[in-house]
Amino acid sequence: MFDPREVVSREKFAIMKCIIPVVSGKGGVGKSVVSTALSLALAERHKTGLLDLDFWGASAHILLNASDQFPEEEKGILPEEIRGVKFMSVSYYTQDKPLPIRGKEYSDAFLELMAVTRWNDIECLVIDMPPGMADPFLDLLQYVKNGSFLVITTSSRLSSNIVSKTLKILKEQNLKVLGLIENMRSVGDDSERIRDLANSFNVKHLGYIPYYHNLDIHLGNLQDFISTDFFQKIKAISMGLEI
Amino acid sequence: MFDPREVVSREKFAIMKCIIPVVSGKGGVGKSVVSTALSLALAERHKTGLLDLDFWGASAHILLNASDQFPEEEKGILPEEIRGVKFMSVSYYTQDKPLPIRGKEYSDAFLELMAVTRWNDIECLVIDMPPGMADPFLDLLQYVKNGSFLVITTSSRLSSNIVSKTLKILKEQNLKVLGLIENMRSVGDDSERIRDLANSFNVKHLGYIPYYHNLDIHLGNLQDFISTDFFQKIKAISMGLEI
Amino acid sequence: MHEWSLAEAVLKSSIKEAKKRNLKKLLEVKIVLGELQAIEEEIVKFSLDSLKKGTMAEEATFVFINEKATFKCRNCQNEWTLKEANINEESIKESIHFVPEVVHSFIRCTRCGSPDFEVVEGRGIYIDEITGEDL
Amino acid sequence: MHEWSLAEAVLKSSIKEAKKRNLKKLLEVKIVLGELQAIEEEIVKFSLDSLKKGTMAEEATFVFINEKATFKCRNCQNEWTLKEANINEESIKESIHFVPEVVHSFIRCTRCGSPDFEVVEGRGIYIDEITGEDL
Ligand SMILES: Nc1ncnc2c1ncn2[C@@H]1O[C@H](COP(=O)(O)OP(=O)(O)O)[C@@H](O)[C@H]1O
Ligand SMILES: Nc1ncnc2c1ncn2[C@@H]1O[C@H](COP(=O)(O)OP(=O)(O)O)[C@@H](O)[C@H]1O
Ligand SMILES: [Mg+2]
Ligand SMILES: [Mg+2]
Ligand SMILES: [Mg+2]
Ligand SMILES: [Mg+2]
Ligand code: NI
Ligand code: NI
Ligand SMILES: [Zn+2]
Ligand SMILES: [Zn+2]
Repeated sequence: MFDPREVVSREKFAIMKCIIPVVSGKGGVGKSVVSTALSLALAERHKTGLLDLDFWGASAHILLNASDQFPEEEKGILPEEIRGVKFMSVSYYTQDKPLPIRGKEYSDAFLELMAVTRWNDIECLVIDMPPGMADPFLDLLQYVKNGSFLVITTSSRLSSNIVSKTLKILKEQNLKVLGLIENMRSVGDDSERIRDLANSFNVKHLGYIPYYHNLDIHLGNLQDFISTDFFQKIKAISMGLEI
Repeated sequence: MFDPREVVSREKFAIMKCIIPVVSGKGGVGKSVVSTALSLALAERHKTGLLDLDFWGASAHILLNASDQFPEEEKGILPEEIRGVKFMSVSYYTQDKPLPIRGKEYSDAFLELMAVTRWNDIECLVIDMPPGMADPFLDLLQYVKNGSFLVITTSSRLSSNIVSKTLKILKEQNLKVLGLIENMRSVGDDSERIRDLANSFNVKHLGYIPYYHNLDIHLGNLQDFISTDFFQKIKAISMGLEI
Repeated sequence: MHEWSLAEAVLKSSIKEAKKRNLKKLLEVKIVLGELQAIEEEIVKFSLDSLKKGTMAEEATFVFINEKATFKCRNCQNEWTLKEANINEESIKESIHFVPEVVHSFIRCTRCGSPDFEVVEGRGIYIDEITGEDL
Repeated sequence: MHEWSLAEAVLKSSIKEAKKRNLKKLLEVKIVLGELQAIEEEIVKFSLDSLKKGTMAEEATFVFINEKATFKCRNCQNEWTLKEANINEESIKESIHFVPEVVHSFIRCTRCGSPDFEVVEGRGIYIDEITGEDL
């Protein structure tokens, strides 16, 4: 008795040249806005995919204004292409209803999506992760051995404390870390905390992004999102990523 | 073959007069700062406990400046008492290291903590929940039948979309909802979104809390935290709660 | 027609398992189809028969076993069947066909209304056993 | 001495189960103690003997079964024992004694280093069976 989806899922990830899981451990630090902006920025230069693995708090479909139709089927499922980004999310199938599922069920849904999605020739897959260090994070470590992790934090010690735990696991598991983005920085925030955190794990501090009071009103309309300073910041950071 | 911890855990919750799970679904909206402030405010009038059930992103121990010693043992475990709040968190036992555990393991740790913690005569238990709708949320629904839920959101549609899913489940399960707190509001945020959300689920909008640029620098020192406007806002809201 | 990708998964993983067992040829693959996912047996069969060409499964027969879906509530222990769940809307059936776990977005325990239930049997596709020749 | 609360849990749940089975008296409770949690059998026994007075378990004997702890890696399938895990520091043992799951904060798969492992057996305390009289 065995599960046919495991082998193909593992293989699909293994052959990808560039996988960027956007992680933190902490919630609400900007993983979804960063990963969505990053995939849009990368898509200007590479064939790019975006996979939303936050099944309980799916957000990227809102930012991308994704269709409410099922993605096309053709020997599998073809991700919807939005402004050059091939996008897959469980939100296509929940009809925007709550998805109260336990970790074991998450793992099953994750394998299912991976087994049937045809990413075809994408060069770079950005993965938007949920917070925490439960089944989604552990499944990622098990199925994606070749990720280049992008770690998001805010300047707050409530975030850095948790992010340091994520960095500890990534480093201990010898995974590649592209660096740390310090998001939602305010004037007056401790300017050393996150730099020290990055240094202590020997990862790059990739830059600060200010707290933009009006970012939220630009979300939901893609053209609007791309015209924000936030997007330009992420685009600039994306240029320097070692991918 | 059966688990001795289930019966006693269920019973411990069942006999409590007032249980306030602080939930959202969305991460980073302020569940931990709100629940910690709320427990401190309630402790001025009632015997209050605070239980941090975010095992992956434990935060309340930082806000409360909890001890790094094990809580006292006496026919069970006695929560540490901090400024009148009886506090329990898994952080006492992880030595601030990462806790990479799956949902099934979360449930086991949750039952273990509940079975051995002696809350004694507390009148009100505030529960700080992790984001998501996975094992922690489903365990809460299974073990706590008498909760009065406090729901936290920001003004952003990225938050309201997820919070509406949480409200949907709470309402559908006929659970008591104290109301919705709109946290981190900025000038310019859509002033109707959260009010409409509250109305559509027939729950109270309990108030706005502004985005305080300097809140984070006041965290970690309890006296400092209590002197913030943020704390005063939560205290004011706590006065009006129907508990 | 997303069944094709599941057929690919079945073939790849069966061949991998066969190699692990030092088999030289695959003769039979027993595939369980869970009622919840409602996979079209004919399409999987057709896909497998065309995918197997030129592989060690070229002569293999694919046997299908249908498994009824049952649910069990973690809140009240009630058990019920897919039929009793009474899912009628086509778009919901289609959603579950793609990702069976989204059933938690659409149905509740038939006794207590809890969303916290388990799919005990009949979730989706898996391989029950493979047989082959080792020479 | 947090064992007392676990003893309370054992007694309460055994009595509840006995009532469910319409027993009038509890005669024996078989308790499994998992090695990982390192619960003091003597303390649990002592607590149970003092807690049982005046309950339907007054005449019950408490039998203890010790279960060795074993781990299995979800990443590489490696299995190992608590002894092989080699946990020496007292404060770590103590932490695990209170919440066995925090073992994931302190040990890794002995082969591949993964934190993603299961405690297959010997986690903690549970009740194997109860026997009693129905009159
Ligand atoms: N630099 C920023 N300035 C202002 N708001 C931001 C910034 N980055 C993120 N946000 C807002 O913070 C909230 C959380 O972001 P989100 O991407 O959903 O985080 P996560 O995916 O980590 O939970 C959203 O409302 C988002 O619009
Ligand atoms: N009203 C507010 N103004 C400014 N910052 C806030 C406010 N409320 C919360 N924060 C900050 O937002 C971050 C997330 O809060 P936290 O309580 O950890 O959220 P959660 O528990 O929901 O993940 C923390 O850094 C916290 O200090
Ligand atoms: Mg997100
Ligand atoms: Mg804002
Ligand atoms: Mg929190
Ligand atoms: Mg700040
Ligand atoms: Ni199909
Ligand atoms: Ni003890
Ligand atoms: Zn039920
Ligand atoms: Zn291993």
